[in-house]
Amino acid sequence: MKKLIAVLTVLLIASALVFAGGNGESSGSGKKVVKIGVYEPASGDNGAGGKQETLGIQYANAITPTVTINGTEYEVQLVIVDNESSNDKAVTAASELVSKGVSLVLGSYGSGVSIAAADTFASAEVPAIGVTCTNPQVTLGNDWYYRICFLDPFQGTVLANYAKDTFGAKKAYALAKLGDDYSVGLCNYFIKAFEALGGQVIYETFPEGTSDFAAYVTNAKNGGCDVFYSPVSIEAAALIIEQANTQGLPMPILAGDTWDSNVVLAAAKGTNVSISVTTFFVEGSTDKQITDFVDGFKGYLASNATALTNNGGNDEIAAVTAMGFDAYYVALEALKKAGSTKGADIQKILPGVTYKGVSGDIAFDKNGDAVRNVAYVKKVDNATGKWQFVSVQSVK
Amino acid sequence: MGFLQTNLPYLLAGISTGGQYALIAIGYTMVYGILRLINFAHGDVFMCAALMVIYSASYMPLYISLPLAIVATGVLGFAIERVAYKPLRTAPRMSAMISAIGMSYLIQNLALYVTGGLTKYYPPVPFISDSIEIFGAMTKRVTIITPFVTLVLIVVLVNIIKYTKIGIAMRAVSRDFETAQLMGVKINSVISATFVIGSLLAAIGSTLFFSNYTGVTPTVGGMPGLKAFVAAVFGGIGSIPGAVIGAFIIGICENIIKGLGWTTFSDAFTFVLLIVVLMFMPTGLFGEKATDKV
Amino acid sequence: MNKTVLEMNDITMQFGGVVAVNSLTMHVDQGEIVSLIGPNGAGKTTAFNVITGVYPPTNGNVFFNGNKIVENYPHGKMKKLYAGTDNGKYTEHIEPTPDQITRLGIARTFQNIRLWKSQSVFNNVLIAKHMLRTSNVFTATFHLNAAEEKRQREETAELLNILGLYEVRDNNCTSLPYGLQRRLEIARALATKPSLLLLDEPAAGMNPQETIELTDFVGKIRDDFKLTVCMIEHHMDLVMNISDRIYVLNFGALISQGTPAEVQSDPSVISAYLGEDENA
Amino acid sequence: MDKDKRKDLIIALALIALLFVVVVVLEQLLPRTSMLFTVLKKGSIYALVAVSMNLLNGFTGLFSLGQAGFMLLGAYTYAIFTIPMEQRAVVYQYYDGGIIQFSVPVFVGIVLAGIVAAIFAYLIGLPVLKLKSDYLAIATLGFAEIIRALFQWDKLGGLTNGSNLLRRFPVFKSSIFPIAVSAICIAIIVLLINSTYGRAFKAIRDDEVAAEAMGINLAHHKRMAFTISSFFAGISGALLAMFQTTVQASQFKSAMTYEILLIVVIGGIGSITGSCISSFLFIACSEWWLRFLDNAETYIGSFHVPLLRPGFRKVVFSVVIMAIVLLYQRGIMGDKELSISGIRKRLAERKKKKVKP
Repeated sequence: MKKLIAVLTVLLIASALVFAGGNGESSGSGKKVVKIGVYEPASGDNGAGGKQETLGIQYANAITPTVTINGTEYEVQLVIVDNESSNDKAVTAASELVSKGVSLVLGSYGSGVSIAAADTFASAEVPAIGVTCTNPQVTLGNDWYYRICFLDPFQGTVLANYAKDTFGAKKAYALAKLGDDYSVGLCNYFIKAFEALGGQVIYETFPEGTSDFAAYVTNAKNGGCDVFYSPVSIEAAALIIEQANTQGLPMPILAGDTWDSNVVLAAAKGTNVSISVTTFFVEGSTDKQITDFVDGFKGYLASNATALTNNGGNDEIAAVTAMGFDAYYVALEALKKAGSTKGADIQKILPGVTYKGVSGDIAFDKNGDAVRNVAYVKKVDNATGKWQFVSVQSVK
Repeated sequence: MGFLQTNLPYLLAGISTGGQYALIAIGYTMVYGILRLINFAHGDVFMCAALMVIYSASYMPLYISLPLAIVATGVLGFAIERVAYKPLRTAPRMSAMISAIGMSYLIQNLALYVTGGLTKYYPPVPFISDSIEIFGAMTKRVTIITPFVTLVLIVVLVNIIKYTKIGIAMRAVSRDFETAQLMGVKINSVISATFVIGSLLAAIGSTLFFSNYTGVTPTVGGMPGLKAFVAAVFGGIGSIPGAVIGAFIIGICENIIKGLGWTTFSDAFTFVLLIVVLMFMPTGLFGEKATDKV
Repeated sequence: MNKTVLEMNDITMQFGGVVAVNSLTMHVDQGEIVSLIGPNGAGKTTAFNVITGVYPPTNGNVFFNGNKIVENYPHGKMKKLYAGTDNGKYTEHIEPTPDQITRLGIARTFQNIRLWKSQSVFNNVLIAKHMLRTSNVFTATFHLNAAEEKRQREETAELLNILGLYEVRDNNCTSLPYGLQRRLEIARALATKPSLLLLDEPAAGMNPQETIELTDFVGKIRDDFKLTVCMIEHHMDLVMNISDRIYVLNFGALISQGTPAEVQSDPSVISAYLGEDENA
Repeated sequence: MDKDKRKDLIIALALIALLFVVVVVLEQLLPRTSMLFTVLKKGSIYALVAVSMNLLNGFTGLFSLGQAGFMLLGAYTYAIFTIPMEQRAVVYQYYDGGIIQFSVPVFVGIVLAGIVAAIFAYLIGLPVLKLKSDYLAIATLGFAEIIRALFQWDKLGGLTNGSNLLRRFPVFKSSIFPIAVSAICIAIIVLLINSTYGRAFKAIRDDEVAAEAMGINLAHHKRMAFTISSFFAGISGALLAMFQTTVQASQFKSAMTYEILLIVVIGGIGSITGSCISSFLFIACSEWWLRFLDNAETYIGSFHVPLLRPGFRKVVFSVVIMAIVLLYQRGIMGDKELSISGIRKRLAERKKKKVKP
């Protein structure tokens, strides 16, 4: 019996090796293949957001599956790997991508995993384009990491201004998740900006795995705060909204780009919780490029059940999906411009790549960050469970 | 705002989480009492119970799916024992514990696979999920109900253990495994019963817990499970009243700590409390003093 | 008269309300073989455990070679429960750990054999020599103590040779027959170079032949290693053959003492053992 | 017999040297990015921490679940003290460059990592090691959690960077480095286990009461084992930091300890070679060999393989683990060691069998 099991195990492992080896070869169609790594969380705290971002990339890949580099048509193959939203899985997930021979990498949703993997990409000379990782540390001092989104100091300041101007807030409650670079960073910049505006902040953190937010909401109430600022992952967001609704939180909730998600909409629908977020993309535009994207993507969801599930079960478009969509085209631009599939060549020309995407114009500055100076503010319509566009904000 | 209105929410949240921890902790402590095994998979059984409610509730009304899920959880507990622990009855204790850790891994990963890594949301249970106001503090009705449900269940359980045949057998087995076996106690059915009871209580605890905190992820059982286990150790592992008291103490303290603004330490504090207690009472509050016969 | 090696005064040991040993006073002189007998549960092993520091007595003290090594008086929870009289003679808490006692030169064996089961016969004895080491963990790890290691190995081999265990030195200790396991326990105790050896039922579970061998063996090691021996035993022929003096315990209390002949004729001993098989 | 031993030792050393040569050659031949090297790096780091845990759980019989905490201490110590001066302002951006204003060389950092972990272990051991079996386990687990929370506390931010990542410290490129450091550390542990102290640890494991009665100071030896084990856990933490290029307290969860415990048990409690083998297998399975199971678009010919989608790898992996735990209760190696003399004996037996049909 034991021997049989042992033999089976060995066979399994051996077959795994064969598979693993056979995976990296070119596709059956005979076309040349260029691989783009998709480095996104599919599970863990940021799983929902990561999946929506991946969807954008997959949709873009579905409508533009080839790219012409130096006159040769290449088939674009996405290599998707799950970084599990966890900084300690980040390195092996990144190594996995690198070992599959990707030309460049897109992602990740969540700044922590991006920072954690940055050196792995750099040392393997694979350029990475961050899609929605907003923490400054992602690109700072790393020549191989670029990004197409705005940064936290900007976003934090926008939110601080918004809290002050729109809600007349004097005291804010800021809540971050321990060990999460995204929320801790965003809180930090918010606090700096808000205090510069003469406000006061109560800053608290919750440990990973928290599902009981009752005490935090109570703390905000008891502290006499005017806004509840909590740019955390959407898993926590849903629980915070639930708890805020239960306790009748008497102040608006403010959050960053992560909260631009249908999970938040679903949680807030039918409640009295006021929620405003800053984000990259607004659906309601009449621009042809944007309406094409919106309609096309909704059609894509309708025809693809898995995609619909990954989008959270409805066809509300998250900003991260639009960003993922844009990121894919930026990657194609880079490939075309470089005229090569080698990472080092792509990295050389990346600073000069520009693209007009559905989320606006994309160009890189000397740090490798996107040149963006506007953010959209959206608000939840509690009755319909849809986003309401509020304003375009920028910082002078 | 009055003092009561300010601080009542913490106390309420504390008592209610305490009650939920208690229901999980009983499973830990009963299994430990009988098998001397830390059933690491228990927290995941708690999570599974919630997932079963979520999935079944989309096919059938809640008044069917809830009891069904609770029963199914009992069956799950039974199955886990048969698959993962029974074959290791004579193996060293460490093996059984590793098996428990492996089982916990398996359940979490299965849940990850099934849910696709996305958070699932617990359906609102009518009546107990509603918001109510007491002394000016807003909370869900479940918060108020939990301690009472917990106490009722514990009274029932204690009576089962005291007076029914299976209960007496359980006590016999936990006092002396070998002798009970020699005296004709059907060890396997006693152990199965223990797992089923523990899982049923965890399922009820999960209903109460997730009605309050609705997000269910594959790892959501981890922290409550660990804390319930700490509660069981705190109260003296093997002792049911100990586990319950320990759970309430931990639930309340944890929320007070959060209320004081020491949120970074809300989880760690549980362990500080545990270690302090163990320093002075090495076998917990009500644990039996183990003396090594020389 | 020979010098007194071990002296127990007024030793009482209570576990909660249960009095395991009640006001036991006894002494063992240099070179003697003294036996401690009594029915099961009389408190004999408990007396050993008090001497070796396994638990502190509730009351009383123990002297070894004239030095006080254990002393305690009723305090804490025990103060209320204490059954005997607290005459105020004992005022110190001296509660050594078993290893400290062993370092003083008192070694013991166990009633239920407690060898290190995963280890070879040789290692069982060698490990017992660990406490005599002068090397620290650093020098030991990096073999800077080779001379000491070599010496101890030689000593171990010699000891095994004397006790007739050398042939089986590489066997796992659990593979030995029962009698040899008992003997190995004694060898292990001797490895710590004791001056007082406490044997807890060395003949338990042995057949008559083995018991007779043991009788000679105990006498031999006493002479060879210049030991004083204190022994708990149920085999009466063994006890009567080799003991210089005997103490008889029943329900924790001393009921008789003296030479084998004196004890044998003591009516209280006979009544304590009444109904019990002498050879049990 | 002594001659044989020496011969075996030489063969073993030669094999290890050969292994290094093979790795060096492979590094030249294969692309540097191959998963093989990732597995070798991480596997060797886990081998070290698994062996250090085995020293406690397997050889001293102390059931401790604090390993992740000591790795955390090692990783942080290494990171905090080796981040180059010019990078500190960037890393400690919220804390004005941090309070430590110097940096030490890599090797000093690694040793320091071990020392800090050992000091903490010594202090924690004073109260905790009196506890028995499961109580000890849960108390050490608790301490690991407390340490984790402490390192995330923003009041200590000047030192630990709060809950944020530490990075930009020197890291290794070649997989030779972690393998070599681990090999040296494991060799030291092997020497320790074979010394008189190692034998005393085993005596404590086999029978605490007898060990104490034979003059072995329990408290002292347990503390020693605990401290030494943590020292090496700290070093492996430093290596892990170098492997990951970043450090963050939230990585060192109790799940990590469970993982290490699984490796120890799968390898065999009380077997050093078992721990080493199983850590490489474990890492390779979880990170490399089973990855294909996550690929939903897998076809064999034109047959779309069902069930495969992200997450399936982990399900299969945990089933494999359960199968090993249930069917090989004593692990791959039991408490035996893979040794040259053992293999020689086996071969000799086989020859004998062949001679006498």
